[in-house]
Amino acid sequence: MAWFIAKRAVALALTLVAASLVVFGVLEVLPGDPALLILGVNAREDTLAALRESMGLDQPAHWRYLAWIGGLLTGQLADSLTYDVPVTELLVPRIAVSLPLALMALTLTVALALPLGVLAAARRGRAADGAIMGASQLGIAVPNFWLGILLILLFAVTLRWLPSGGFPGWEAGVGPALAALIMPAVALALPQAAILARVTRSSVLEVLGEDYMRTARAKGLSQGEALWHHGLRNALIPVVTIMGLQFSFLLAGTIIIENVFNLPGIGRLIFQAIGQRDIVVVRDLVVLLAAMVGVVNVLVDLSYAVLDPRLRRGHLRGAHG
Amino acid sequence: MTDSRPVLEARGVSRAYPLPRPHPLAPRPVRHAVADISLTLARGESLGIVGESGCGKSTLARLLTALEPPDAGTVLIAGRDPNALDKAALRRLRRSVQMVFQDPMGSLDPRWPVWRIVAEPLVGLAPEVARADRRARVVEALAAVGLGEETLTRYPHQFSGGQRQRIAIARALVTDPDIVVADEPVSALDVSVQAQVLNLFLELRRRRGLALLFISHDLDVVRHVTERIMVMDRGRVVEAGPTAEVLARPAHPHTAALLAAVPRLDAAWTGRERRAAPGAVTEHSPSRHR
Amino acid sequence: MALLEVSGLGVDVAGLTLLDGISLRLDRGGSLGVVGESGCGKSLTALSIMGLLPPGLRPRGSVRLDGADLLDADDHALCAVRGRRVAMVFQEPMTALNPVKTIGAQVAEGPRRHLGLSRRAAREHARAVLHRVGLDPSRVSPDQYPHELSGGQCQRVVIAIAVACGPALLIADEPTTALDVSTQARILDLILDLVADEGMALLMISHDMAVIAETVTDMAVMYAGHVVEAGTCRRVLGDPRHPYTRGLMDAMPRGSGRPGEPLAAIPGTVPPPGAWPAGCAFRDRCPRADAACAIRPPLVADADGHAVACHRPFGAGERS
Amino acid sequence: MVETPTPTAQTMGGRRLAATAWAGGAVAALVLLTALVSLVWTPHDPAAMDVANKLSDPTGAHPLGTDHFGRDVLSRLMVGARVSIAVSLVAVGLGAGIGVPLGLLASARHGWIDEAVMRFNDLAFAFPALLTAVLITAVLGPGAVNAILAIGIFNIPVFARVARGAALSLWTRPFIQAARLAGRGRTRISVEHILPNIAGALIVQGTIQFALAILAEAGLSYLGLGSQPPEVSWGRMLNEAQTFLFLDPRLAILPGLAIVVTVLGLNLLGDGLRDRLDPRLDTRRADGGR
Repeated sequence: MAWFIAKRAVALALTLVAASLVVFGVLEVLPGDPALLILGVNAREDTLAALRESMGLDQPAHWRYLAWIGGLLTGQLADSLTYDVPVTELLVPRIAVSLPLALMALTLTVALALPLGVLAAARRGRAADGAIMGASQLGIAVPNFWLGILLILLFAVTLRWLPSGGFPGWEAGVGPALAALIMPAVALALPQAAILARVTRSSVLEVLGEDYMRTARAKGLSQGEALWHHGLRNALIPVVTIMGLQFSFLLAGTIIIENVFNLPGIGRLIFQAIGQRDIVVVRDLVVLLAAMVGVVNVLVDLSYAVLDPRLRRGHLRGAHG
Repeated sequence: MTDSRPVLEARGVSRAYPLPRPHPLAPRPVRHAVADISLTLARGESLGIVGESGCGKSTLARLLTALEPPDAGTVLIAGRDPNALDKAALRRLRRSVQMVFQDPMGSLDPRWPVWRIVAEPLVGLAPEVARADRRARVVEALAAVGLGEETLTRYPHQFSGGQRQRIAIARALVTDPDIVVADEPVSALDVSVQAQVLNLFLELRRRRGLALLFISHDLDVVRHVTERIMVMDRGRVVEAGPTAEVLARPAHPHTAALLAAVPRLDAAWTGRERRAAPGAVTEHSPSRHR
Repeated sequence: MALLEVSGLGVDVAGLTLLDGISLRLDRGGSLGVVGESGCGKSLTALSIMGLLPPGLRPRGSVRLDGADLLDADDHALCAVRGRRVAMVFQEPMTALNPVKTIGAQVAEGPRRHLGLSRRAAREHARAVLHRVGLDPSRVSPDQYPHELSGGQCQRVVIAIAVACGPALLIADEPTTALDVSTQARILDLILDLVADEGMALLMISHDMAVIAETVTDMAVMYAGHVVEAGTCRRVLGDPRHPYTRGLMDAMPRGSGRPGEPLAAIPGTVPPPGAWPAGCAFRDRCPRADAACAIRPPLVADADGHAVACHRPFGAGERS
Repeated sequence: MVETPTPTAQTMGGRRLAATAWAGGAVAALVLLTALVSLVWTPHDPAAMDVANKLSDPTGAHPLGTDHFGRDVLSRLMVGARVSIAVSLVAVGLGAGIGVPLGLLASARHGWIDEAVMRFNDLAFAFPALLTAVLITAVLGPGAVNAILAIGIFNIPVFARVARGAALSLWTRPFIQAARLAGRGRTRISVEHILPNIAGALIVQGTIQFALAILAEAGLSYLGLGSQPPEVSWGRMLNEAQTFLFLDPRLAILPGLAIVVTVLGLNLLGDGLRDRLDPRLDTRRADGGR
């Protein structure tokens, strides 16, 4: 088991290094001079040179890369070009928005999709199955930002139950903060729940056709008992894979949703930073997002080992006849 | 060219497959699928290879048809080592050895019509054969397995298991090979269809002087179709000789155990005493179930 | 009263008949074999008895176990019978076991439900049953998973699951088809020992007549969804009356005379459901067919109980 | 035994699905037609402003009313279809054109090429798809061409993974071994045998990726990174409509509906194709394995 984790951790580290190299490389190629950006077009050449020198822009590329990685690992991130404060300061309040939003969306997705997917499979071909699959077909086709706009139209503009956007901050109390996050979370979650429900349904259907389910029925278990005791755990394995992928879709989704609801989160920050060519913020955030996705993927792999003993205990039977 | 040299020969061939490491530091364990096997097959002769699943008979077939190189020893097809030849020479050599597989569902490309399936060996190995002649050769090969021209434009899913196996045999015949290697060709077929395909093999050997390497786990099928037999167990040859003799008076305990384990039809009237197979074939380490 | 009485059993799906007019009898402790090629409906017969037909397949006729008709029973009643009174062993040992549960847990499940054992008592019971089927706990622990066992060992676990609650009837559907010949011999021995020791009735289903000859006393031959011949193995195999039974035996390499000679293969192929010829389904492939065969021949038994469904069966002792 | 698969209720459901597939196909075709028509004709000039009667409700002249600059909404929606479909089609074509050969190559050549493709995939999947798109369009500047590149790039690993997965399972099939024995090289086998047999899976994945691409293009346009004015795109129509949500919600609803209808049509088409092109071949283990 330990070997299993070690292998996954090394793979994650390698992927992150590769990701950081790619991001660094892409931003190096970026046209435009950060110093010019900060001091404006009509700054004098010597002040520009001094600024570049202080930011170490004149150092060779590999030095700057190592310095950047050093900073990342030790937590001292460079100053943002636009706000002239360390990126960490920009980051912390925004994580307090984006992370709860992503977690709320993921919980909503799973809470909606799993029961509906299993129900649709158990009632295959009947009304419940048709309705759930129809709704999920629609859910997949709806762009999350349009859903956000519709939610604003309904709950904020017409019914005035919820704020139409913005974020009061956690200091203003959990209630108002959550109220500001509900609609964005729903907008993010519904399309993902539609996808997860379909995956769950097809996974359960496949499991229902397996021989060991027939063995369970032959033992005297009812359809429901066989599904509960034998089916669900086997059906979960492919579902967990999709959940891992969906977490990265959710993160990406925050970029747009935080724009629709103008929430001060990571998504909005990275969008603005890209717009303003603030390569320092962009670099750090992209690697942070990639790290979050990477960690989730490792967690998904670990849950495989928990769910499926064949991975834990290795494979005694060789494949060659 | 009447040639007394054997059409197929193996000299001390071995092949092993690496197994997953039980834990990271352990040396990588290895499974010896084929260990130091030698055999010769004369022109027009038939050799049966018998053994339980996991004994290495399919691996041996892959070595003899140069689908895989051996780790040690040499294979000689018509006296030449396929693994030592360049691409073009190997292609010419492959005309003399073709193969028939076990699974009728997987033997034919579901997206190809029959004429293209049977013609493929000609396209790949005998490009000099003109397109018109190619069609004639395909029709002739299909006729040899009892299938008419109407099958040419049909697709595999339109045929039964037995018919598909005939098409696979026609494909193996189209380059007029010296040897056909048949890996469990009838195991997936019902008894009545099995008999039809076995009769076809007997007829082809008689009419075309074809050398046949017949691989199976079914002793009775091998007894019926082959003149010489080789019994394998865990990668090694435990006994070899004329089929009738070996199966009548087995010298090696493994062969005896295999024979004793085969259920017999006359058990119905020779009394019920269920002869428990003697303990010779022990339940060795979890066998590699195919 | 017979333990199992199947009469007029048929199975249809969306207008297609897969099985028709199957009648079988099995007394307490008796044994019956059903032999036939793929698609003849032998597995469907077993699944109909267990009430485990795939969705969409409609059974008709009656299947009486201890006098009660299982086809009329509701699911709750069937669940009480399955595993407790009638159990089943399947063909593919590798896929018949749940890959993510230990073998001990899978054997203990039946006893917990039917015998009302506590979790601990059920585990002990499972350990004993696994030992009884030849899996010595010191060598093969009940806490192991199916992927760690060989094909033969997995089939022993499937058998343990079936006999854990001491059923009156054991149905074995091609139990050794996926195994090597030496493993097959040991598994057949195990089934016969268990059936004898526990006094169970055995319904053995196979495509291999020799397996039937070795394991049961009475047998039935099926072709295209019908029983074409039935009786004791001694009579049906010793003196087959139906042209199909005889054709099958002549086509088997072990049964024929000299190696190297062509086998008496039955021409043509088995007609798929929906394409069965009117009357006798074997008509188009039968060397003795004539006009009378346009009407389906009934299954008629002679004085010794040797039944055949043919207008022109082979006479007693007649050579083919 | 080659068990003849008994028809079950599952296969019976096939026809019902086909109906929704036809509906999906029809919707998708309608949108495509609208896009093509908009090349030559639209009810009004989509850019013509008529500030006098801006934000007007549907009238005879403007069946879907006008936007905040008095421009005809129907015309803009028609032109928006063109951009949305063009960007998605080219992006998916790019993704498939590069991804599929990569996947086939990886499955044909084990060893470092396979490893390299898989590592590239892991890297590509490390970045959330939209983030890559935003990054690329920002670096290269907004615009339809860059949106195509951005969406295309994160389609490459998807097609590579699907192609590799489907191809890997085919390489062990007997009809591929037979092709190797017939002297056909890996590349020729990949093109003539593997590709036709995975075409079904690729087409199904294609329709799904097409639908996702439309959503991605709309997202990028909403963020102002897609096609720039005067070009029209559904995404940017939504962005502009949001500021007038209080005054005239209609402007926000219509473009969204257009996206949903198009994507829904494509997904239904994809489901229908999946059953017809890529039926789960009932390759239940056919070998008796005795």
